[in-house]
Amino acid sequence: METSTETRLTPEPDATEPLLRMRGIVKRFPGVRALDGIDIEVRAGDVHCLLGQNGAGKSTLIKVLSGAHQPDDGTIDWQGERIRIIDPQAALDHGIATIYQELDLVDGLTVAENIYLGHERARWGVVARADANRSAAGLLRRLGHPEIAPATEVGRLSSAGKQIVSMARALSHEAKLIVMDEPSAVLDQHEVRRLFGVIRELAAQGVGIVYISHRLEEIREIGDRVTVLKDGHTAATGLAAATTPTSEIIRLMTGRAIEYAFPDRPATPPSGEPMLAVSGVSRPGEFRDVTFSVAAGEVVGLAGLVGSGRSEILETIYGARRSKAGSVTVGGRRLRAGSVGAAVAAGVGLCPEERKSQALVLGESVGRNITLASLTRFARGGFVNRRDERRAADEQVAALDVRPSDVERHVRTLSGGNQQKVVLARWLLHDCRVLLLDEPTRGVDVGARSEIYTLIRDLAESGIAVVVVSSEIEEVIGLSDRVLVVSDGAIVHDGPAAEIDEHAVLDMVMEGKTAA
Amino acid sequence: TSNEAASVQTNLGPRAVSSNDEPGKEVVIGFSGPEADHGWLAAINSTAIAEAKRYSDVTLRLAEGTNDPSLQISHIESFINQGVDAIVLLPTDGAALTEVATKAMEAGIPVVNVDREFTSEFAARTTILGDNYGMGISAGTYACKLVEEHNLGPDAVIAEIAGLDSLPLTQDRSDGFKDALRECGQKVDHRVAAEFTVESGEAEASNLLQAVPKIDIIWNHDDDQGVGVKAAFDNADRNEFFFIGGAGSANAMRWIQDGEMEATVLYPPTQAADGIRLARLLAQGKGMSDLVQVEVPRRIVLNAPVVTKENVDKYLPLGFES
Amino acid sequence: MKTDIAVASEQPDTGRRQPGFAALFSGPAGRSLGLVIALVLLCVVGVITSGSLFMSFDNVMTILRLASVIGVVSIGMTFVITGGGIDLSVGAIVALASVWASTLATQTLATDTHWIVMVTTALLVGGGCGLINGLLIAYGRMAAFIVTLAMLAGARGLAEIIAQKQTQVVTVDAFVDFFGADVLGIPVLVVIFALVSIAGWVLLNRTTFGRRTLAVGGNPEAARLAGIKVKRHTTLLYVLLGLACGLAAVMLLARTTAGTSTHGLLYELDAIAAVVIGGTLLSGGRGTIVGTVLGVLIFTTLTNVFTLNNLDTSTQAVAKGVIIVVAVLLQQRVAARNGST
Amino acid sequence: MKTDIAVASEQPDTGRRQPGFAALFSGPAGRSLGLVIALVLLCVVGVITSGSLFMSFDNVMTILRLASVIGVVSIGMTFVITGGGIDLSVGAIVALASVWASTLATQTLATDTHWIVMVTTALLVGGGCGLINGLLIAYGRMAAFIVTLAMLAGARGLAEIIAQKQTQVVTVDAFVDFFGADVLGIPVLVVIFALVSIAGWVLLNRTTFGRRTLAVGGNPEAARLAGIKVKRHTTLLYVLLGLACGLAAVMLLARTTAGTSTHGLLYELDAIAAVVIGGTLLSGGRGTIVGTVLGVLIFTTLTNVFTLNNLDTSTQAVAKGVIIVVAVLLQQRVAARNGST
Ligand SMILES: Nc1ncnc2c1ncn2[C@@H]1O[C@H](COP(=O)(O)OP(=O)(O)OP(=O)(O)O)[C@@H](O)[C@H]1O
Ligand SMILES: Nc1ncnc2c1ncn2[C@@H]1O[C@H](COP(=O)(O)OP(=O)(O)OP(=O)(O)O)[C@@H](O)[C@H]1O
Ligand SMILES: [Mg+2]
Ligand SMILES: [Mg+2]
Repeated sequence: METSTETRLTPEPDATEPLLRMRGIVKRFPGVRALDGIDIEVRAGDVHCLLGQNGAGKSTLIKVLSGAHQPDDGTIDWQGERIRIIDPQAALDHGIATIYQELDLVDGLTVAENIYLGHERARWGVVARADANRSAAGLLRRLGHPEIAPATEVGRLSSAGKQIVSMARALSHEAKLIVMDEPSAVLDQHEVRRLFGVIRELAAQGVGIVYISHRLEEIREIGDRVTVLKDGHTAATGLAAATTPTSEIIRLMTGRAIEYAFPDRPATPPSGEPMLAVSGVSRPGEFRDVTFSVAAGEVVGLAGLVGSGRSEILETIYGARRSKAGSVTVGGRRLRAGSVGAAVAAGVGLCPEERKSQALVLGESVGRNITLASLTRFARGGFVNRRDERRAADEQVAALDVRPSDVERHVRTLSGGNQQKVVLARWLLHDCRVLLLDEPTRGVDVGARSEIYTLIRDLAESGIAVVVVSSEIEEVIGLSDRVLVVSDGAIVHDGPAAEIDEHAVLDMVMEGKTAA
Repeated sequence: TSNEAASVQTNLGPRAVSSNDEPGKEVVIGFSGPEADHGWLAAINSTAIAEAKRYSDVTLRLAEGTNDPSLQISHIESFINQGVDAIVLLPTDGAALTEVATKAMEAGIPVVNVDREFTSEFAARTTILGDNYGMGISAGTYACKLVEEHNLGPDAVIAEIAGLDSLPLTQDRSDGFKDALRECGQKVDHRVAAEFTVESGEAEASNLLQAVPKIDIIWNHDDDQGVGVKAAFDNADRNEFFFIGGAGSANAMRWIQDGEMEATVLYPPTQAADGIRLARLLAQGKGMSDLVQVEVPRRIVLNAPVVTKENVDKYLPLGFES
Repeated sequence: MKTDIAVASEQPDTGRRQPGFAALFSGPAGRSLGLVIALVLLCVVGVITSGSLFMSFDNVMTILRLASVIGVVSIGMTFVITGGGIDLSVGAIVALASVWASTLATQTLATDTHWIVMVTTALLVGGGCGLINGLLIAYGRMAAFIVTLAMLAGARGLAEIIAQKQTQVVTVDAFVDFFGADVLGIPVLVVIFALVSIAGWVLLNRTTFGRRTLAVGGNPEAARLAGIKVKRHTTLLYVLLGLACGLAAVMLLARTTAGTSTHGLLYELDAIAAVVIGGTLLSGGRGTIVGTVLGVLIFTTLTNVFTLNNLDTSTQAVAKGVIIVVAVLLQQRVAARNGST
Repeated sequence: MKTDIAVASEQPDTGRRQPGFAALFSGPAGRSLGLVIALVLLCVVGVITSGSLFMSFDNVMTILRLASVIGVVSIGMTFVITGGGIDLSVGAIVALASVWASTLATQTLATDTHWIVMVTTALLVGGGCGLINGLLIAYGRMAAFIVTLAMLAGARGLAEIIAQKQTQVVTVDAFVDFFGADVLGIPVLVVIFALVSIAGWVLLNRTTFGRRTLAVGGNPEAARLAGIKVKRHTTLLYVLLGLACGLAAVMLLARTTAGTSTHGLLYELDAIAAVVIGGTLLSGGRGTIVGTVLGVLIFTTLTNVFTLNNLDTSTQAVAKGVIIVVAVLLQQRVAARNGST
């Protein structure tokens, strides 16, 4: 195995022959036709964007390409040759590397071991650890993250850190085609910039890229060509990313025109007694002296870089982490520190950051996941009234447009974006007084996204205090009445959203970064 | 009935008192037996301990009871390391313990084998055998007698509830039973194996009663599991057969007195106590005072008499509370 | 274990229940259809080889009575395993409870007052052991395997000390009479088993407690963040199992008319085997009472058929191994065809 | 079990290893520091209560020789558990291998040729059983618990049939002489245990096989997507454990000079207990050979100290239960302080 960390330059293939051509790909799951004849062509050196609503079949398509799923029908041509990809190893052997939507790392292994998992740097079966660590460090440096030590256990990294490691792993394969399934979902703007730098560099070397994202502005920035999937069909393919109007893309995806805008803020900002008051809350090493309050009916946004401690702040307010100092009061009553039960009883809900590990019981049905936090509401004397429960779950599924709209289905089989909606639905059902939303639109498509925005605004108007964390600064500003900027574990700004813009926020977070 | 902390010791009645009982040289005796997980083995242990306590000159070292030969070997090894004066050993498996017993003998420590024979002559100084095969023979012979007395004919239905089937001693008992039955033209028509526990006795007997609608004679290897076996009989309201037990627990003897059991074949749990006594004599270089010869004999085989209503009063003091 | 999950996830989840005929079996019955088939096959073998003997009312009652004790324990075990735990100490707890409830002191008190004293004692001992297990596991953050292994050693040792390794015969006639009796021809023990099964089914499938058990076993972190008191709930699960063990001890006392430290030997393996064969996931998050009951019945019927056929114990063991594998494979194939994994 | 994971995740990771002195123990030794302390405490108790007897070379060798057989099995078990599996059939496989390798036919062949025939037979039988386990679990998609439970019944039954429930004495002197010998005063069995431990450590911590085992146990889906042949790897793990059982059978044959179907009784519990106490996660994904070896040594030393002190068996059982809990709590606290969970 070569020790070079550089991706090998592939000889420019015949210009007319695409790197990859998939034709008529069909993939059925019991009860669903996830892919119903997809066609796509990817050229070497191109950044090919794959768009589609939640559940359109994007992840399924790339899993067929990576050998994780076997297609029921259709052909794959790779560099002009008809191939069958029987398992993930076969895909890697061909030079197709994949960054999956759901983080696919082994927590118990180190960063370097994860990067080289399956193609370890070894002699006679004995791993060359120093060598692997050195190469891993090189890859991480190239991705702009020299601070991630190759010998760290991956379980200790934040989601963003894990995403970086996943990317380093894809790079380590010296692939000719790299598939990225929503890599930017857990990254902040700053990180996305760096990612784009790497993508451009790869494309310049002739590597083909398949890029999936729900953030349309990214497509325009990085993409060369666009393929739009809708309900398992190819709605359009080969569109020029630069010139196709956004409205056209949205129409192709959703079949309707969507006003991609934030709902109006109330003319007079809500005020009065704070519903949620956080004062002097600290956790050494994570954040310090966090003080803010949210009035009933107010939406407060937390902006900041990945790793700035926003998730920890929310989890501490919620009692999932015990604060070492300070107090949290809801409706004037102080919450017992470190007790989720007390927070939930007081009407606080948390929509956590990592849906798979923190929020969903994957083996259970959509309906049961939605009602999990509100079970007592449907129970009399400990017995669950299943009709009421079912009706409530159905209502939420309809309201959030979860697809398929079947509450009996296992959450495991839903697409990523639809899983996110299930998490949201749980807390919408819970009659909260305070709602803490950590990245509520992560992986959610444009259509549903604007619905969620409207929902959040509606909830606020019904008298709920909402706190939103998002890595998209535009979203924080657009959605909130008030914006808090978190930098390195401290709140550095607290002001009305109308009086601040994206650049100002970006400056503040970066300043904190450089100052620290 | 058995809740009083009964020890066989107090029940043993008059015992031989000889000059050998005079305190002699201080000796340390190591004792290792199988896991005392049921009454008979518990009685083996308690009688041995009680016997050792009778002598001011004996210090007893007791190893954890186990059914794992490997672990028992290490117990004997530590006895050798400690330099005890004699070892009383009831092996989980005679063959498996032969090697280490030989090692002890070679180290000059006399080994008294109790109940389960070694495969080498050189592994034990003295062997006290409870004679499992003989126990089967006694039970079989008694069954033959019943067949004849009650005119059960050649088609008499005879069932056997064995103990833990993977142990060689169970095989020995079954072989003896089979061989004795053959003498009178009978055979075991149905056989199940319990695990020496009350619970397994009940379960196996329950199933057995279903399998055979009418039984003439049942031999149950072990009176410990007999409590469960008896419960199964009572549960199913079945008593058309002669019920013969094994080992001779106090419970069984009381049943015999009350006419709820025909007989039981004695397998005294006092062997280890005898072993302790002999080990003490060996370590002190004494002989057995009732024998003319000056040394302890190499081999003692205990009798396996049948206890019936006629003679139960004589044996009741020997019955161990299980 | 994780491997199973991994392998399972390769075959796509069907996700949705099919309509029509198949829907009939897509509920708990469907998931257990393979087991029902296995049990029926076993009965057919029983009838063929032993004729009317096997199908006689007495024999069926014998099977059920033997199934009842381990059955009650297995139902308790279903909850613990569904909640993501494991308990190796059930047999030892049964032994300790049986011994404690049949000491001379307890029996004397029971004779003077009422046999309910013995039942209460057994339940308290069982529940107490379960509480210790639960507290150490949930609040002491220790691995369930280790804690209950320690309890296995400790409880059986204590039982031996209390009973002095002797069999304590139950002399409280009212107790034996009550539990040894029949109700409309059905033994009381079997009635208890049936009641516990129904109660277990309702508790797991129809109450908030059951729902929370599934959530705690399926994703404890998510359950915690959804406001469920995971530690308290986990503790309760072990207490529940402890109580089941106490009840089993009472039933065993009645069945064998004796309390001893050798009661309940290897129940841990038998109970876990019945639960897992039944279809409850050993990694937690999915549990089925119907499956557990079927699992218990399969094992007991197997032994019964073997005995009726006078099979040698070694052959029994080999046959048992093969039959377990076949039953589970069957169960899997049928389940896959029915579209529920 | 899941619960443990959940609870653990409530205390935030300390994230970064501490510099200086503590770093010394943050490697494998650190994770096992609590166990080392427990073992040392145990030895101190041994010395105080039994003086020089305990520390004598002979006594130490006795402990090690006893530890060696179950130790070899436990090291194999560490791999299976780290890989997300479990094996209940180890004891039965040891019994079957010991019986098969000591049949008259095998011994006659061995006498005519070389004792290596017996070793090969034991390894083949062990490996074969492991292969069956592995294939059924990985390719048959069955729960490891069930498959190996079936193997437990089957293998022991087969062993009984082959040996006809008799003890087969080893008469091949060369075999007994070789394995019963000493190397520089150290018994060959202990040497084998040491070699297997070292080989196991290297295999788990320094080879691709070991890394993949961790991955397969920690996140089988991720391992599959990384191109690892999860099924083949899982199968290999069980074969490896089967081979370890075969080797253990050879050692047991040498130690007891006999093959019987009762060899290896309850090894499954002992081995799993040693592995889990050692710090390997029962849910897979983290394994430590050093911990396993310490776990085995703690259990055997415990027994030895008990024996030297003439403790009654029931009291031993209770004490054992308490000591297990205390040792693990100690281990946990020390690990938490050292910043490695
Ligand atoms: N293992 C599975 N079993 C059953 N159905 C599945 C499975 N995986 C995916 N599906 C279904 O296939 C369809 C396509 O899912 P896919 O994950 O490809 O969507 P996606 O386009 O990636 O959506 P998102 O943007 O939300 O990630 C969905 O309806 C989903 O429910
Ligand atoms: N389990 C953990 N152990 C140690 N450190 C952690 C752990 N989880 C997070 N951290 C650290 O805490 C800090 C903040 O974490 P986190 O990434 O969740 O912040 P955030 O502002 O919510 O960012 P994000 O946009 O990813 O949600 C980071 O330095 C991260 O590395
Ligand atoms: Mg997707
Ligand atoms: Mg966060």
